[in-house]
Amino acid sequence: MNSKSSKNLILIISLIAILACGVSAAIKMANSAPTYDGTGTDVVGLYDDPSTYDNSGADGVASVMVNENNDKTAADNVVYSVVFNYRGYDTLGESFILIGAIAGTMAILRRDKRRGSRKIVYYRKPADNSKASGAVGMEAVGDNDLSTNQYKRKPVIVRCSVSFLMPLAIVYGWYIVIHGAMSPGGGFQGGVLAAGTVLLVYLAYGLTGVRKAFNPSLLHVTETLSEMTYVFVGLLGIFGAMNFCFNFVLSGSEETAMIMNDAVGYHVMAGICCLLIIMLEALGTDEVLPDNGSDNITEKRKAVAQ
Amino acid sequence: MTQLFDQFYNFVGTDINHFPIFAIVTLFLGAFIIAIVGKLNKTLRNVIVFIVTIIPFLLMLSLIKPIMIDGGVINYWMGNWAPVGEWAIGIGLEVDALSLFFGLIVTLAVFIVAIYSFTYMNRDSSLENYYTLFLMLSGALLGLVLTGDLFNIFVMIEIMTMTEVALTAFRVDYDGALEGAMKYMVVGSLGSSTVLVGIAMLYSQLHTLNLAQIAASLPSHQNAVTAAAFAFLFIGFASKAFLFPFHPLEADVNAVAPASISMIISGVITKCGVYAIIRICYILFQNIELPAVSISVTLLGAVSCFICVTMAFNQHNFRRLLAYHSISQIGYVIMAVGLGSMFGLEAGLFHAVNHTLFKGLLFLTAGAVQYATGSADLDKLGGLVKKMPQTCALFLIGAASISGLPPFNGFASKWMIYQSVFEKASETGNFVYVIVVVVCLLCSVLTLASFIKVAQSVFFGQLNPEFNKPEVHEVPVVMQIPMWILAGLCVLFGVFPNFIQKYFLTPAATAAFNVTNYIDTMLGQGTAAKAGIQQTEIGTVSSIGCWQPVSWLWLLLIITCAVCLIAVLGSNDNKKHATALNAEEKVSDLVGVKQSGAGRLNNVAADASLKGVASDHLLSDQELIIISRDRTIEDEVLAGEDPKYENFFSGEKSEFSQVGGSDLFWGFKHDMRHYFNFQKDWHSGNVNDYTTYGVAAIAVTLVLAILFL
Amino acid sequence: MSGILVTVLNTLVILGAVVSAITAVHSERLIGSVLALAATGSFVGLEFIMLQAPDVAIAEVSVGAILSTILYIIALRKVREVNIRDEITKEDAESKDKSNDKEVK
Amino acid sequence: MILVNYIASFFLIALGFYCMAVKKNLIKICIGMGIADYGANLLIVSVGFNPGGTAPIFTMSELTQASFFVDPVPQALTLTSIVIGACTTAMTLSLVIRLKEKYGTLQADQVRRLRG
Repeated sequence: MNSKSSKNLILIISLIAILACGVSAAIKMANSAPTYDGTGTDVVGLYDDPSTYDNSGADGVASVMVNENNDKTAADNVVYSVVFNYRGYDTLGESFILIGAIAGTMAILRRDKRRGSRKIVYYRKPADNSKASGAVGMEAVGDNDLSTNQYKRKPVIVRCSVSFLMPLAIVYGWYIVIHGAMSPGGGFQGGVLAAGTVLLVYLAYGLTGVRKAFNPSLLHVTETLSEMTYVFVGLLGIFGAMNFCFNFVLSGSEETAMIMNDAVGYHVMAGICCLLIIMLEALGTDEVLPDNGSDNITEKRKAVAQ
Repeated sequence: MTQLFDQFYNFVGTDINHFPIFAIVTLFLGAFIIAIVGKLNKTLRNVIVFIVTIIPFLLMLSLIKPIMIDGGVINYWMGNWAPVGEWAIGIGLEVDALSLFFGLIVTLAVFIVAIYSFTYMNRDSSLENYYTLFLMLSGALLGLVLTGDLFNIFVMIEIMTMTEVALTAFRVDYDGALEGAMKYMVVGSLGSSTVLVGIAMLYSQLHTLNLAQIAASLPSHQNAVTAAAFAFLFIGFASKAFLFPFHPLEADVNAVAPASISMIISGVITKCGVYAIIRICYILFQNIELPAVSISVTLLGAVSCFICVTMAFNQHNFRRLLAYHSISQIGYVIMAVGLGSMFGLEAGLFHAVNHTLFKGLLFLTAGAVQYATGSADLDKLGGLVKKMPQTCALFLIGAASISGLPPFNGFASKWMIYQSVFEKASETGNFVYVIVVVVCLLCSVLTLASFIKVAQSVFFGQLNPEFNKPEVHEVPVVMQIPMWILAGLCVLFGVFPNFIQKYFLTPAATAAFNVTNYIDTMLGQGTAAKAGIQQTEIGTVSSIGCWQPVSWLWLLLIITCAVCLIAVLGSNDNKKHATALNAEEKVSDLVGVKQSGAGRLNNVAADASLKGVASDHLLSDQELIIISRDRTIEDEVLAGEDPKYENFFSGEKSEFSQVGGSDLFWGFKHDMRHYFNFQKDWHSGNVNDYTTYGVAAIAVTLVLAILFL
Repeated sequence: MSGILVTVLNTLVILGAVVSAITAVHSERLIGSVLALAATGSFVGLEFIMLQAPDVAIAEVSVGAILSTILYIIALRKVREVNIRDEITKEDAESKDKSNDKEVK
Repeated sequence: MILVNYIASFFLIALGFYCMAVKKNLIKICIGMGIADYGANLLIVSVGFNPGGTAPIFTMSELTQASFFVDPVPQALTLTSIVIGACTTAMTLSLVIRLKEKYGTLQADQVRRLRG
């Protein structure tokens, strides 16, 4: 038996074993008690009078968190307070991952100067930047007919609707960020939605528009600054003779978690904008497709798809 | 001096609890500051990196007294979310002696690498990204060893994986950098997914994420789900330590990453995997005492050790060779950790720190060689001792340490490992441990052999004319300082092992066994007793394991003197005799013209003596001509494309080894060619295959865990 | 009654996720795979709403179904462009590679 | 109801592993990583679910005396895991872009200059 078929055999046997073990564990897990059995908790009572809670019958960390939520934090959304209060340190780590991913993507996709200067040739140079051309529709990727894949001006209806939608997208994203404390949402989800503006600009005005509208290095710096704000808010707890990430402002609906939430919201928005711009720049650093290149594209695509 | 210390600790008071989080946050803040100002000024950037790497090291050093010597445990609840009742709702940092031991390793290595990077990386572009990623990697490593929360471990592992991939691919123009990064990304994400699944399964049974609380409630909740969770967590962390089925990755990653990052990967990241394995086996699940777990872990270590040391034998790239040796040494550590005895754990920890020192030293010398010559190919290098004498001396110290020669640290820890395996074998009477001892000794010999080969082909022998240029010279002093620090530590740790054992190893190993103390410090006194966890008997360490370095040193000196004396006195006769012997071999091998590669090097010397031997053997001149002709034919064969010499493999296809010539152990390898060809099939360099091995490892561990736990 | 309905709905959503995941693995064309992956993300997001996790559902849909799909599409576009350019200047690229080999540090 | 979720999530994880181990195309491998990630996320959220519970938000819906919450902790963990998944995807795709430039192919068995 050669090594290739034995490798396949090993793979199939292992996958079956993993599935079998997984299913047996799943049956066991489905029969065990839920991680948080909240049937005994009076949530209405907790909401009306936050200080009346009883932790003696707790059956998990979640039980304690729900009981203490209204008393010790200012948020109505328990997930929000878990993310920013009880486990704020994890959220910090999560943001570090985003910064790491951006720095890593920048490092991987960088073009050194000695490898030849970057040449960007546009098919048709825009006479006026406000009517910038050079847009490539996203849908062109899935489109078989590449004769449409010319750098031509986007229809006016797209540009108009994007100008209409863009403020809406930003406002909606920030609405979700700021209302995270009382409705589903929070820094991360809203930040991603607000970062969609880059794509809107790209759809309507192409890479030129994106370059005009956004400054990636500024975005990177400000996102790092917002992350430092998070860390400093955490460190303030230490200087208040308490521990890291301590919630030292707590009155009514105000708490440090709000600052952290906004910092994470801005951080995620700027970070994902930055990520998208880096990827789009990688797309645009090349020369425009030659016209005669469209013949062998279909073959090439067949080769790309396995 | 002690007064000064007392004053310091009095001044700090209970604020010492903040030190671990300060150490972690300093590194991360440094990364942010570099991201902002790194582009502006080179000097400013280096100063910031220096400051933010030395501060955590000093903080960790200052924690030695309260934790290592006084035996305390720092517990620190983020945001003052102290446990309510018995439920730990917040994230806690939990610094016991074991964590601090690994924290010291991490911070020391990071500090040394930071100094080394200042010069080593100065030819690259976009360095602010390099330092950002590097500092984030170090912060994640420190956070991983100091944390007390299972999910936080996962987050830190993910930061580690992400930054490590980016740093591996940092030199994008370098051949294979992207490929190594891609392989690590794929298989690393496999490991991360398994860790996540394990965490989810544990949470579904225990309803908590705090390590101490899991340790308290696990013994009463053992079932199939926790067994499966153990398997998932174990294999996830094993993939981070690059144990047996994951070992090709380390070679791929280390061969292409910048040498400074190679030191971090092989010296620290693997240690973090070992740390996590110790954590889950000794404290979380407390199942290392079970024979099934103990034997499996020990065997895993032995298998990693053996396979990697034989794989290293074939390598023709300096750094790939070092990478395989790295896993081989990690195999030793895991072997000792799997014994589950106090002495075994001490030995494993000692070897872990020694491995960081000597493997760091070797990687840095490899980086220095690459910095000076631009090549890491063992076949191209040679004779560099004339050009880089200091680097050669440093390399010899590292090689002596890793091969376990007496006055250096490798010998001390390997001795302890043998001793502990012997003890375990005599205690249990299990035959497996006897095999493990044999494998251990064999691997040690093979390690020595392959380092002799490296020394011969890099630093001694003929100087490649390509490198006989004035540009090839000793590396700058900034790169030498960190190497000398590491070399000094290698010698120090080897000469004073008893000191290290008393102040570092015994507290760390005791902490790993002292589960009740760990739980009680975090969750309040009496929690462990309520959960039904007994104080485990902490075995006393018998003194046979502690060797007497001074007497060994004397012995070594005497032997060295004797050898030198003999060499000086009988040098002429000796030399003639040796070459004569060599020639004699050749003549006797005349029938089946099979000449060892090593012998070919001596051809020039042998020619002179050949006539003499030939006359001894009463060979006519004609036959002598035949010999010479055969030799020339053979030389052509060696230089040409004889498939016989392509049995062995390493690195890229373009660098396929033409075995022969410079390889000292060609004959040995040729005899073992079936084994090596088998290994060649399985180490195919295809990422799909590596994923397959990972999946198979998960399946095997799962089945074993569900059957035996 | 509503319990059965919820169970059936839940099973349907789960089935949708599984089927689209299988499609993503086995699709012939990469763009089809990517879109099937987006569908998987949407189904998993829907399942999160069934599991009473609206926070996660927002994140999953915005990331799994939108952000990563866009990243994939950008990468696919880029990969195809490189493909064509490589063919034009293949010799050029080879010589570049060789020079890279030499300037190894 | 929960059993279906558990089995489906294990199936998704195994499917992702299968995709990573069998498919030669690097983008397919990346897709496999994404599928395994979805499986793990589904598993965590399902662990925290309690049949009949409502979302753990005090102001979201009309809460009555009889209503109770599902577990909020796994949901918070999943949020973190989703971010990590997105970052992994971005990194892998940028690697794929550069690999394609360098090696001129996306086949995993041709991208293997490092071996042995």
